[in-house]
Amino acid sequence: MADLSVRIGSLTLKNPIIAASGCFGYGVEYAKAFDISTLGGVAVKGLFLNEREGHAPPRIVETPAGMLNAIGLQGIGVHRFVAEKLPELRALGATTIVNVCGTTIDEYCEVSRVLSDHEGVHAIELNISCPNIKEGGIQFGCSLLGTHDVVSAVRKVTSLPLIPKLTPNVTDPASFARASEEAGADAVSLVNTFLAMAIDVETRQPKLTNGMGGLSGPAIRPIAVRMVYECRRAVKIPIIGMGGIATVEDALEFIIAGADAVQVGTANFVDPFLWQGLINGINAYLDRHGFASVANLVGQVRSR
Amino acid sequence: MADLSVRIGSLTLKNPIIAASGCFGYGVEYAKAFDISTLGGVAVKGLFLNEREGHAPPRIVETPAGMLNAIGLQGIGVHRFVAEKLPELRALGATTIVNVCGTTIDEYCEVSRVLSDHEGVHAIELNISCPNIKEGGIQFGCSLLGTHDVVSAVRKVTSLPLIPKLTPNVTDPASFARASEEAGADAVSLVNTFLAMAIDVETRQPKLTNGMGGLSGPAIRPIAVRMVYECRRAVKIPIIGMGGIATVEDALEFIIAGADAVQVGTANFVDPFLWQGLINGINAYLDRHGFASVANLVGQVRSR
Amino acid sequence: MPVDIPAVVLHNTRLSPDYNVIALQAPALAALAAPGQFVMLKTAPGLDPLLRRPFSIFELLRDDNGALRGLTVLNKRVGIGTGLLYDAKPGDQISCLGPLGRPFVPVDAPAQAWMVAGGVGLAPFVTLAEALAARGTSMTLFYGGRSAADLYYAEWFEAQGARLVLTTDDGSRGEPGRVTGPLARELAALAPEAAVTLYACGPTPMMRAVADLGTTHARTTFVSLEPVMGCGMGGCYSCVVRVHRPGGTHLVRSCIDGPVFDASALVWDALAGGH
Amino acid sequence: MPVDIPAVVLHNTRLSPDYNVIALQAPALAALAAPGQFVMLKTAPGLDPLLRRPFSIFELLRDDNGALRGLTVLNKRVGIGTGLLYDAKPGDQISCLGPLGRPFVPVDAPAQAWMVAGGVGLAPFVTLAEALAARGTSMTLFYGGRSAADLYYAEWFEAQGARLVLTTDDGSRGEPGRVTGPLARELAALAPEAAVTLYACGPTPMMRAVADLGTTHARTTFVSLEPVMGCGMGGCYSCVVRVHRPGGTHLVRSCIDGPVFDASALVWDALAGGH
Ligand SMILES: Cc1cc2nc3c(=O)[nH]c(=O)nc-3n(C[C@H](O)[C@H](O)[C@H](O)COP(=O)(O)OP(=O)(O)OC[C@H]3O[C@@H](n4cnc5c(N)ncnc54)[C@H](O)[C@@H]3O)c2cc1C
Ligand SMILES: Cc1cc2nc3c(=O)[nH]c(=O)nc-3n(C[C@H](O)[C@H](O)[C@H](O)COP(=O)(O)OP(=O)(O)OC[C@H]3O[C@@H](n4cnc5c(N)ncnc54)[C@H](O)[C@@H]3O)c2cc1C
Ligand SMILES: Cc1cc2nc3c(=O)[nH]c(=O)nc-3n(C[C@H](O)[C@H](O)[C@H](O)COP(=O)(O)O)c2cc1C
Ligand SMILES: Cc1cc2nc3c(=O)[nH]c(=O)nc-3n(C[C@H](O)[C@H](O)[C@H](O)COP(=O)(O)O)c2cc1C
Ligand code: FES
Ligand code: FES
Repeated sequence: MADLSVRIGSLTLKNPIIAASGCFGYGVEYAKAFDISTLGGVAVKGLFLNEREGHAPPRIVETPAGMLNAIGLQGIGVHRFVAEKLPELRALGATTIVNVCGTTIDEYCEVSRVLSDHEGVHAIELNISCPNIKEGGIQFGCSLLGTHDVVSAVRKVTSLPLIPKLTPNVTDPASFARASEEAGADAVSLVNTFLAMAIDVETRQPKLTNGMGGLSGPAIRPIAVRMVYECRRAVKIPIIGMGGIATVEDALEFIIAGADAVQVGTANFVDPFLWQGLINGINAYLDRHGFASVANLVGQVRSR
Repeated sequence: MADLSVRIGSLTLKNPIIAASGCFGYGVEYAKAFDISTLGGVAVKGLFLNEREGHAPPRIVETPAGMLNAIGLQGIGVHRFVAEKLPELRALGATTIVNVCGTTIDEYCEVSRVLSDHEGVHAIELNISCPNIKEGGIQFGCSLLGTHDVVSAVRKVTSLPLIPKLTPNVTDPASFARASEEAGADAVSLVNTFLAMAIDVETRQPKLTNGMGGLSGPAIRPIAVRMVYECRRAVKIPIIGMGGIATVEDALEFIIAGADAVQVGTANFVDPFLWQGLINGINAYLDRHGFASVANLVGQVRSR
Repeated sequence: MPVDIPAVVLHNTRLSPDYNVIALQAPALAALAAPGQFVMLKTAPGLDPLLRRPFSIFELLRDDNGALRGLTVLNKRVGIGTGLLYDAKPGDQISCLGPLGRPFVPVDAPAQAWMVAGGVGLAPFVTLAEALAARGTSMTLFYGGRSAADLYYAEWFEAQGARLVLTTDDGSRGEPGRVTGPLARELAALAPEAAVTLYACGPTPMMRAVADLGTTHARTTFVSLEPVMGCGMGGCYSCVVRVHRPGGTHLVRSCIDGPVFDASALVWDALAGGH
Repeated sequence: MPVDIPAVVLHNTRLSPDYNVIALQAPALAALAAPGQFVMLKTAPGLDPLLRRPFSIFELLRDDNGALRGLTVLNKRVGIGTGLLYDAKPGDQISCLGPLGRPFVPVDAPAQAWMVAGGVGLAPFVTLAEALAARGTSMTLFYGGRSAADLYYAEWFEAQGARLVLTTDDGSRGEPGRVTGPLARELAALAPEAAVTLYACGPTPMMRAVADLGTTHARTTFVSLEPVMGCGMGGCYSCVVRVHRPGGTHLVRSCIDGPVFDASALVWDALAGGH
């Protein structure tokens, strides 16, 4: 039995397997299916200060080995979250990572401040990378300065582990990891979805009401692995890798490329019971290959 | 029978279906399978001034709905090409588009000059976007200045239709299309492959000898369609779209998004006989939807 | 408490060039099922297609001793996944996740249950009819199809004690025209005090017409919606529909707050677009 | 002139937990096939897996009147695609592209043909043996496997008039040890003027050992390589192997310049890595 724990700033995760934001509701929805306290973490749906409707359906469309989504960050807002969902998450023993959104730096700070005042929030994942909303998000995530500014501003208002979530829609994600590290982030997570588009050739309209959407799923895995590999060489802080993970091998690929922990999103839609198998499989691999801890495997890619 | 012809600078293609560079050898290899003069164009394997070995195998690995390649631009060099392959391509009646590579601006110019002196070369596709080689290519393709410099330099030495091929590994491909247009390009083609990586978790080595490779195939199509859509709004010159096209619907999706013509690469590996079906299918669609010419369909995406 | 079962295909019965019934061995899942719930099926192993597809639980299968063996799905081929289910062979394995969603609430006598089905919308009514029959609630099935050949399983409902009101577009069986025609007449003819609850499933325009009739005639109407669903578990927010709430409307997830809704709670104009 | 045929699976014969022979209906393709050529099979419809897989043409199938019906493939399950072929059912359709690649050139009497096969490397030798038998060339099959049960089709070659020299790792049939043992002895025992051409297919180390023996004993040796192939048509440059040329070496595509190579032309050190 290898040591599966992962340290992220002041937080210690049971294991490196985290449910990805927007793919696991508010966590509570899955509690009837299995014990979500067994997960390394639960990243809940992105939250703004106030309730938000998101985009009109259709919001998803399937693509080769992937899917596009343009949910538009529908959410109940941070105040209803702490009142209605957080107590249940605490009762369930979940390691709760809250995905924080904003249209302005002030909103990011305000949401983070509210969360910091409540028991049961274990970390903040700063969503500066949602490709599906006009204002906010990506506008910070695609500018090094914007990234630095929003991360350092939020850093000032919270002592919770702070994890900026990076977009893959840039030339050099590693530079954004570096900017986040310099701004005081405890870790970075990547990748968010790839800005993409699907058109119905019969109607000649986009298949999504929003026009564009974010590509996720196995299709993007090789690009995401490359980006995690590049970031590992650019920063010392922990990296939470994701993008198309569906199997134990997929998760190991990210860890070997440089991820300290991983998130699983789209694959949870296909198999909401995959979690225990991932955790057991990583443990079995570590034992088989003689690693005392998952930490020892991080970034252990060997050149050919 | 709709008008399928496509104008690219001084060149007129029979139809919008082009074999993508590096996925169709030097064209002659497929002449034994079908009449390659029926294609809108044949983009041959990337050529440097001199012969080039490329990377050690394994050079490809399959990924979900796609593949990684790190061929490393193995090629016979422009001089052997014009001596050994071009005469055969002419005899076959192929519309030959030569994919030009270089490690310096001078090399791009020299290769283009050699090609301009020979009958049977119909256009130059300037490969400034190969992710698999250290020197050259991408170093120009990821810098707006570099793109502008190499395109305007080659523009001075050739009157052949000049088509810079753009990389998707940048934040804003449309700005590179604009830089190309300003530098005198007759058209742009996109996307080249996405820089990506696959790791064998048992050996912990990259699956490709080169370490990283370029992702192609259906997996990337939604991202490529988005980029073509963005470029269509940024430039007036023709756009040649590609990335995961395997069916008539896929090709139409790119044309509706804004591509004047399309290229097919990876899908040719799966079905080297797909060409006539694509051409007929586009024609049938145009007739069914009452378009007199494929040109009328370009960019006709309707907002929802 | 949903379960995920690698269900073996017991048999695949073709009803027409686009309809089939596929039987899945899934006792543990069947044991949990309530009327009108659905399952998420992985229509093929591997990544093509990637996502599961939602299907109403059609029949519950029992062995000779009455023990639950599994369930069937009434499948209409409209694309990739439903095409794969149409071609499924006995022995194939299809992962089956469920039961999912809010079930129908069967009414009790003296209230009557009027079920209104269009095409594949018949699917959720077999389990409802069994529940109604069990409680002795008198029931009617208003059932419309293109032609006589499309009115599958009508006899089964009759055998359960349901009164049949059939319509076909071509008049080859029952009354010619839409199923909403006779429904409108019978509702108008009802004594005001006659307690009737409407249950509808089918194309969105048809469900909307039934909902409007329910409003006009002040009868509670439940509809079972069929939006695109990415996960079926409340994880993705792809399946939202607009419902009224005090002071306005909001979007709720039809996989967990539905697929069965009180028609009067829905903002029908917002549904027009989706499936 | 390759063709692409949506071939129907006629039957699938399991030889062991990892070997099977799959018969494909493809008369037009079979009619074009030469000894040692290969086909590219789409092991499943759809995108998973995306690429075709290369397989030697094993047997040519004829009907009772001797007319060509198709071909078989000797499949060894090593991953996804070969796993799908192992599970293929009669009636399934598998796109079959070919024939592809440079064939074996059968030698004529008085020269003898010595075929050296390891494991699934037996595949290209059935068509070669038929060609040799047709021209009356005397032939020997050196055939090695893990144990007796792995020496598939040995009797078939015997029936064609081939002399069998069998070896097994566990000694359960023929001589214990590697097939290169007896091969080395017989080559050493040959009269200098005895014309013998070697044909080898199997694991790379085995082919290399045969090639070395060929060099030592000055006998021409042809090998059939099995690198990873993306297209099989010369389009992708994924399948390159290093060969000697005047003044140095270069990389050639084994799908069109091979898979059969004169062993003396190959730079064996460069092959060690790949398959
Ligand atoms: C709760 C619920 C219960 C359902 N019960 C049944 C049932 O019992 N029997 C049955 O045959 N179908 C049922 N459906 C509809 C079924 O899920 C879809 O027809 C199916 O997902 C289409 O998948 P596909 O791969 O064949 O189509 P795709 O290839 O994915 O798409 C083909 C076409 O079908 C459309 N489509 C995609 N999803 C849906 C959808 N959810 N509804 C309608 N059209 C869609 C697409 O927009 C596209 O135009 C149900 C849906 C829901 C939400
Ligand atoms: C000209 C030629 C003829 C061949 N003839 C036969 C034959 O008659 N019978 C037969 O069983 N096989 C034959 N092979 C090998 C066969 O093509 C591979 O075993 C097959 O492609 C593996 O596909 P997969 O999806 O099962 O493996 P994957 O799931 O793609 O990979 C699984 C493992 O197999 C390895 N692998 C991938 N490609 C090859 C390859 N080309 N050779 C060996 N290992 C590989 C991978 O590296 C990986 O380790 C031939 C190959 C060539 C080039
Ligand atoms: C339907 C859907 C909704 C998502 N919502 C969010 C979100 O609210 N916040 C966020 O940071 N990422 C969101 N994502 C991105 C995922 O968290 C993850 O970064 C991405 O999907 C890649 O991982 P995957 O391939 O495992 O899904 C969403 C993804 C999907 C598919
Ligand atoms: C094996 C392989 C080799 C390639 N070689 C080249 C090349 O030499 N020059 C070039 O510009 N693009 C090259 N490409 C990129 C393709 O031309 C094309 O841009 C990309 O594959 C996306 O299209 P697809 O998804 O249809 O393959 C290559 C792609 C593959 C798969
Ligand atoms: S289908 Fe995912 S939330 Fe309803
Ligand atoms: S397999 Fe593509 S060139 Fe040989």
